[in-house]
Amino acid sequence: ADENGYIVKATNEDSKSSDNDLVIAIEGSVSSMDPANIPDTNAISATRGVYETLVSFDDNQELVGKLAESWEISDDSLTYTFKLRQGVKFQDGTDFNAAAFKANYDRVVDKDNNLRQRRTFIIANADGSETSRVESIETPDDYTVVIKLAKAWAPFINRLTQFCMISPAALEEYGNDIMNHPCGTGPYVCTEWEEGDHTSFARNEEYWGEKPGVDTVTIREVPEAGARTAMLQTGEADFIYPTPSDQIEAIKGTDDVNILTADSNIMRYVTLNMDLEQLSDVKVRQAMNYAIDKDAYIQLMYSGYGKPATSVVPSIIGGYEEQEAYTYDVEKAKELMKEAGYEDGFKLTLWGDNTTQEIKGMTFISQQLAQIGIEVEVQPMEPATVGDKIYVDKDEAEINMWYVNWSASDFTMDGSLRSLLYSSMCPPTSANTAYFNDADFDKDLDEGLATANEEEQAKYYGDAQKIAWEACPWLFLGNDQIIYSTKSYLSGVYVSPDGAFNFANATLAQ
Amino acid sequence: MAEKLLEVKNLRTEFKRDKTWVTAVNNVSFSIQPGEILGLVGESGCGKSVTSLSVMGLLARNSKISNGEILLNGKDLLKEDKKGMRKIRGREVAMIFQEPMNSLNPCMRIEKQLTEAILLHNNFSKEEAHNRAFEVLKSVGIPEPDMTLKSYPHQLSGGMCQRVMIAMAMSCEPELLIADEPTTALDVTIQAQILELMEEIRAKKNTGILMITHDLGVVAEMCSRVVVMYAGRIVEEAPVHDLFADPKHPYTQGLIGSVPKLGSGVESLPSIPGSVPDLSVMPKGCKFAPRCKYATDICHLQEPELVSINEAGTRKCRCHLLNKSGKEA
Amino acid sequence: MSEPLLSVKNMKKTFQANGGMFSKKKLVHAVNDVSFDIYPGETFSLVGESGCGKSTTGKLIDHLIIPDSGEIWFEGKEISKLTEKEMRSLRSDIQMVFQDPYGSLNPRMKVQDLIGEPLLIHTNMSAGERLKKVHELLGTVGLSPSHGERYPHEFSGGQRQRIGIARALTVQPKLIIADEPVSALDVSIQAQVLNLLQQLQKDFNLTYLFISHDLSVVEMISDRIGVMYLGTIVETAPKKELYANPRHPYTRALLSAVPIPDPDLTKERITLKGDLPSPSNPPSGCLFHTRCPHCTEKCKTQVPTPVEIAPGHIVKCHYPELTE
Amino acid sequence: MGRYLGKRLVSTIPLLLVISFVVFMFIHMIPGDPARLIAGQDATKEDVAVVREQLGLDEPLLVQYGQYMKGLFTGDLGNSIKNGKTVAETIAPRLKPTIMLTFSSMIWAAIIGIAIGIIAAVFHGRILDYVGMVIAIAGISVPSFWLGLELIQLFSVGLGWLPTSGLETWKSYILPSLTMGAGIMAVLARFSRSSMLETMREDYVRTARAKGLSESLVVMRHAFKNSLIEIVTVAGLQIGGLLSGSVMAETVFSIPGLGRLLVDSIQLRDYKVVQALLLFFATEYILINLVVDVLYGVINPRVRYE
Amino acid sequence: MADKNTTSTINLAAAEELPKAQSKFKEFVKKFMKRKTAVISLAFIVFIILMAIIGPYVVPYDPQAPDYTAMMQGPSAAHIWGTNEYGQDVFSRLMVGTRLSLTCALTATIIGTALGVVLGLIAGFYGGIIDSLIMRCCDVLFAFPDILLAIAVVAIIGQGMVNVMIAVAVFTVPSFARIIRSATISVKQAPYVEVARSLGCSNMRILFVHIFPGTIQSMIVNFTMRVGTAILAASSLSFLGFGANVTEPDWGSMLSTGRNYLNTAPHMVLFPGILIFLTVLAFNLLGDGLRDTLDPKMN
Ligand SMILES: Nc1ncnc2c1ncn2[C@@H]1O[C@H](COP(=O)(O)OP(=O)(O)OP(=O)(O)O)[C@@H](O)[C@H]1O
Ligand SMILES: Nc1ncnc2c1ncn2[C@@H]1O[C@H](COP(=O)(O)OP(=O)(O)OP(=O)(O)O)[C@@H](O)[C@H]1O
Ligand SMILES: [Mg+2]
Ligand SMILES: [Mg+2]
Repeated sequence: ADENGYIVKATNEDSKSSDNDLVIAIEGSVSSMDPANIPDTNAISATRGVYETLVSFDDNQELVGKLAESWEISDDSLTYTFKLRQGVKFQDGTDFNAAAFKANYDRVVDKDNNLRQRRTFIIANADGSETSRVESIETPDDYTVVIKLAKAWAPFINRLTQFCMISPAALEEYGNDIMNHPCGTGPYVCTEWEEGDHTSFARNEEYWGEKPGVDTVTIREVPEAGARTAMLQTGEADFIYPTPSDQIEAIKGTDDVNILTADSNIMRYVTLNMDLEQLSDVKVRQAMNYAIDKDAYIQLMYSGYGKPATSVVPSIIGGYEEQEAYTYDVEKAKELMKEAGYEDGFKLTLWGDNTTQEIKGMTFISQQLAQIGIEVEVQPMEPATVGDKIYVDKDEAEINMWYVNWSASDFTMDGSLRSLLYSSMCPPTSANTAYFNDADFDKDLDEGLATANEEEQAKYYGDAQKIAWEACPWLFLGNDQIIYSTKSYLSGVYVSPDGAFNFANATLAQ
Repeated sequence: MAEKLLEVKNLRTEFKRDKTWVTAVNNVSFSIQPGEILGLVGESGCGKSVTSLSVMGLLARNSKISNGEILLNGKDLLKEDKKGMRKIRGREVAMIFQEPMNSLNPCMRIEKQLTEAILLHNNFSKEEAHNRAFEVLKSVGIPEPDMTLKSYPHQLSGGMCQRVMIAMAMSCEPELLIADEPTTALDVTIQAQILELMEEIRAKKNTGILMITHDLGVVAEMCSRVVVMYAGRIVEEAPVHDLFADPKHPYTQGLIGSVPKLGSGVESLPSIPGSVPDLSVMPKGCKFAPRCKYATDICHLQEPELVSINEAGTRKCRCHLLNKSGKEA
Repeated sequence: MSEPLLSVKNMKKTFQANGGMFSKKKLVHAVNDVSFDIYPGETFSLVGESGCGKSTTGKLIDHLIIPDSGEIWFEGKEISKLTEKEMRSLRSDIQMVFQDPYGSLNPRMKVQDLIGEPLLIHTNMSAGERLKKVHELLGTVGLSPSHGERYPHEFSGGQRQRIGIARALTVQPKLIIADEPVSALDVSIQAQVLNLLQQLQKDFNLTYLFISHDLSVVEMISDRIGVMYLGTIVETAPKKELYANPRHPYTRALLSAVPIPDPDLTKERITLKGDLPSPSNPPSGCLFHTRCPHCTEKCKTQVPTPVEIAPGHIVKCHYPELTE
Repeated sequence: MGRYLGKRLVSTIPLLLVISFVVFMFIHMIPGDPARLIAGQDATKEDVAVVREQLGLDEPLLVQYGQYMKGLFTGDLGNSIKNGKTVAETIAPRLKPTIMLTFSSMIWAAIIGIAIGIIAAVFHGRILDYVGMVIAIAGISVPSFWLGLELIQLFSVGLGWLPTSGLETWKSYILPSLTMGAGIMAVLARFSRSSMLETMREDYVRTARAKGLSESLVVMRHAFKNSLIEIVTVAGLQIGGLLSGSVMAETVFSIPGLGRLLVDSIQLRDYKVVQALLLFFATEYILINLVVDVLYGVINPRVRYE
Repeated sequence: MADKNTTSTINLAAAEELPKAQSKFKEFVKKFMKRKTAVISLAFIVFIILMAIIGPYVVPYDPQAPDYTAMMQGPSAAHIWGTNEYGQDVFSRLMVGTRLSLTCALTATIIGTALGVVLGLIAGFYGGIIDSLIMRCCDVLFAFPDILLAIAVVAIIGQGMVNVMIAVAVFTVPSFARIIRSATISVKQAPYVEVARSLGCSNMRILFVHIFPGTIQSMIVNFTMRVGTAILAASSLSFLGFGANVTEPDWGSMLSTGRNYLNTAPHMVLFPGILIFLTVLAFNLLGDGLRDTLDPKMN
């Protein structure tokens, strides 16, 4: 890919669209249109057509104001004050204001509503009780919102990029059926949501900001990669996402198609159960990291569209610091194995999801580790089954290795590491499946969380990364890139690093 | 003698079995006059049905007629094309079969099955065809033709089905009726009814009937002349009285002898030893020789010819012993 | 006369016949109040038209089906209510020969295994002894031991029927139920088998229940005859008596309907009207009244009782004296 | 007829009850915790517990079954765990595509399959027979997803004649129905051929020929009508198999149908949706078989009347 | 002319020449050999089975050895059917994959057949309530689309070859039970079964000596066809992500993985596809051939 992210740049730059209707073909489904109850990134993407948040990430991953014109965070990282944009109207004609924010907050934290987003604001405790992160919300005037946290919590502002504003009037009318009657402040009005097939939008003519260039947008759900590619080639779709790297060759022949990449926040790795006798020795774990040809991995899995991992988190995460690479070196790996007393290797099982892509990755790992005498049995399972086997009490744990990936949708270091490596987060509590237990690391994470000061955070988080990197609780594989393809006459649609696509500014050249 | 309605000359019909052709009917000749009932008798597998199907042009696909002529009113049926044959079938020659229950389409009402042929061969309206169907059913002695027309075959008894079959065959007033074992599947009391009916039809319409059967009793009651077949060949032909009074061929003798006669009071029967030879392993000489108690060397070596054995030429027989001595065995 | 070997008393059997898809099920009265005796060494024949219940009677006696009511005494023992297990030991005394020589031999078994099967079940003979016995029997029915190695499909109909007979003979039964053993055979073969049956009866002192629809065959082989119509026996008589002096109008019609292979013999034929009534809906009164040329009002309403008009000659008719 | 239908329908109720119970137990026996799936990998044990309680999955299994049955009789099938939609809402929009697809593929498969079968039987032993049977057996031998993908390559990408996905116009039904119907077409072709060969040997066909009917009339009016009796039965059985075919076609051609919904729901352990779907399929299967039986009676007078 | 033989009226047929005694098997073989397509199919299947046995020892490449320098190459002299995404030799993998695919399909079908046959025999023979019970159970199984049943089974007991086998076996059972039941019922009505009862055979003897052999024909025929179905089912399961998908090669997973490279490396789909197609075809043709050979009416 070139510096602008083009893998393939259309040779035919002057092609024109035959209509002003944008069709986006995606792999998964838009499984929800209630922004407070979102199961996946496709739903995030789709709801962002209709709904907006106070703050959001721009295409450079910088926080910018959206429905908030400005905001301030107090030095103790406890008080957040937002100045709201004025003159914004919901699609049902009602005003957006501080009361609307409050109404949305109240809805989300109401236990009876049973919404996924509730966890952003409420912590469930082991004894069944609950603690609220937010101590109070005040609205000194119609366009000011003051939020006081009970305890400093650095990711809070990032989390607000997920908190969409729904018209309180519509909420009043439809309650939780709001998903079938979306009503926000966004650039599009949702005209139809047929889960499993398509979601359609029309331009919101009353939009407060710059109005989109296209008349309508249709998100089509096309699970088969080949079919998506075919749609792009035939012009049935203007934008397809994701484009598996295997399809690139196929698309290249079409002269009016751009294939683009973007860095992602996805971390690909294999957890190593450090409680396991063979894996308890750091030398073994390092040997395994040395034994894996990360470049070949990226080549095989992503046709080269990715980077070998350079830390425990992708570079796009705030506080990222590059670590010294475990360069592919089978000899060194063998040496380390020998030192650890495992010259003749041993056997392990590798768990993972049962998709073709995951199996391919697991197969690769097993091929690589075979070089240093570790015989890996690949055991693909349904995601639900994997979950069942992972989240068991410590003494029942059967896990050896788990081929998995992680993306922190809030782009914070804490979101990236806490549930995966914090000592108290071992299953069944959460997903520390390496059973990594390092007091210094824990301390670094806690300190980093308690401050909103970036410099301080950088210090703690840099340290944490170093500890984890050297201890090798995982096989660090890589960070793949997002690949998507568009017709050259389409502009303004892109995929952000969290995997959500953004079509607010779509324009089709006529 | 009147002119011949049907004349079969040197008919030879073969079947393909395992890539080789076997002859099921060999050099068969006979004729039928209008209003005559000719009996064709012989044991199972001797080629009676194949002969009749050859006349109808309804042989299975793995067959061919390799020799002979079949003249119907002087017209050679073997020279007719498919379309021509279709016009003749049902219209000039009709046929009824052994299993009346299976010979009617189980999914079609009797009316449809009857009118089908009527409409095909006549320029009738549906109404006329219906009336005609009603009439023929009545003429074959069905008590409630209206009910029967509306019925499906399985709702009728075997005897009724055979009446319907006869009605169907007679519906276009054919000149020749081929009845392939028309009563074998029926009970004696019903058989009696059907035979009576056929005799009636013959008398009224002067229809020539080829009556195929293996029941010598039926032959004795119905036919005026008889052709006896064995292993695909005619072994004897004679007027019915002569045949029963004085059978010439050893097979005919055996056949007549082995039938128990009602009221004869015999306790045991003479029988023909052995069984009919298989088509593909036919003996070389006289086909009956292996079972014949009179067989001599020549019988095993050379097949005898079918020759006239009386002045009038009404009797024919195929036997070496007769030829040589000129008298009966 | 001696004690009967087999005695059937008022036996009845109805079947559930499938009705149409959209209609009710029906009851078929297959055997309706049948009684007769068979004495040792004799041949008792049942004649009648198709569906009149002959085979059912045979199967009831052979305990292949269980009668609804009535008794079956065999050698002084009531056998109709025995269980299948209790019956098994009796099976060597009663054997059956079936109509269909093609279907009644298991096509997947060698002839010697077929014939030897009853021995396997009923005796403790070793395989060698069994084979010896089988060869002996093959000889008895006019086949050679080498035939034992073959499969049924390699035999002609008459030969198969011989195999069936040999099998029935293996365990030296006292009674053989022969259900239309020759009706599937060609005349020339039929004579062979009939002769064989008679020869065997002499040689082994067998008792036959001979079932047939062919009056001329029955005449040849039987000592006494029962004529069945619609599930009941309408007339029972010694052979000579029956053929010389048939008393039931049905018997007379039946006899007159048989075609005689003699063109010179012209006889008066009684043609019956109509068809056999359906056994699921039998006529009231005398079962034969719908087709009887002498039917009266009484026949339509009253069931006739059997009367013995001569020694051993029993008729079920209101007017047994009537002649044509 | 009405009585017969009534009886048959009533007798399906216990069967459905058994099926509902089996399905319920079956589904809950499958390992995998929907609460965990919803809460996400990083959720804590406590978070998961909250979700589980909200879904009512913390009750004993039999209590859950009781509630489910209660809901079933009051017409409340519960809610999907994915997005809180009611099960009815979830399933309803998926019905049409699957049913349309099932029917369109059934129809073409039946027409073509039976036609091939008849032609092959009529030309028994000749070249047309072989060609017909090769087509038929090919239909059973090709993995359906493979066929689907190759069809897309050929007709959509290569020739550009037909759309690759979706169900907007009649054109979009062509490829998926071809994919789905291929197997059934093959089975029907083979079956109608052998059934036709059998009926063509029947005596009444010979009778029809003896009447002087033309060969086409003999075949269609006499032989085919009788073969149809058996063909209908086989066709009915095939419909059950069609639904699994629909999973493939729906996946390859991006059709939002019941098959895909079921696979997705199983993977998500969306119990309520899976239960409802399986019950729906079972009912459909039973009803189709009932229709087939009735049809069988209508075609076959021997069954209809005594 | 004098009678040569007038003595006995029982005329012994012993002297009569029967057609040459032929074992049923030989006759069957003779008839079968005439069906060219079936013979070719059988030869192909034998070849495939042979590959399953000796494949691993004769193929040109180690099917497991990756070669990242030769990824997704088209057919060439070095790799006659090209290489896959790991640079493994497609030909070698397919040949070795024969073992897994065939074992899976055959075992699954055998298990399913065995169960189905026993159930079908019992249902058909005893009839009544037992029959209803068994057939209703089969109806329940039938009512679920088979692939979904398989998914459920795999979901319950996990993924892997054995489980795919069990899954495929499970949905083989009801169809076999049905077929064997109707075969049993029709054989049960054969006169020779009644004869067996009249001879005093026990139920078990009747069932296994007289009835069971009569159903073998439909069993064999359906078995061959079901093997084809099983191969397809296993690959369909792979496609949906429930396959045997382990590192060892099998046709189904090769085909379903290959579909991702339809444009760039069509040979990765083509060859497994063709091989599956041919094998299933061969089994079906063999089934057809057997049916025709075993069907007395066809001769
Ligand atoms: N389609 C056929 N293919 C091969 N052989 C046949 C065919 N039809 C008849 N044959 C053979 O031709 C011979 C004569 O058969 P045909 O049906 O004429 O006998 P038949 O005298 O009518 O006997 P039956 O009294 O049993 O009806 C038999 O050996 C039979 O096997
Ligand atoms: N298992 C059965 N179920 C229902 N009806 C039966 C059954 N067996 C016999 N029947 C009926 O009982 C009646 C008598 O049958 P049976 O077989 O005894 O007649 P048959 O005199 O032997 O006739 P045939 O000469 O045709 O053999 C027939 O109407 C028949 O349809
Ligand atoms: Mg014939
Ligand atoms: Mg009978």
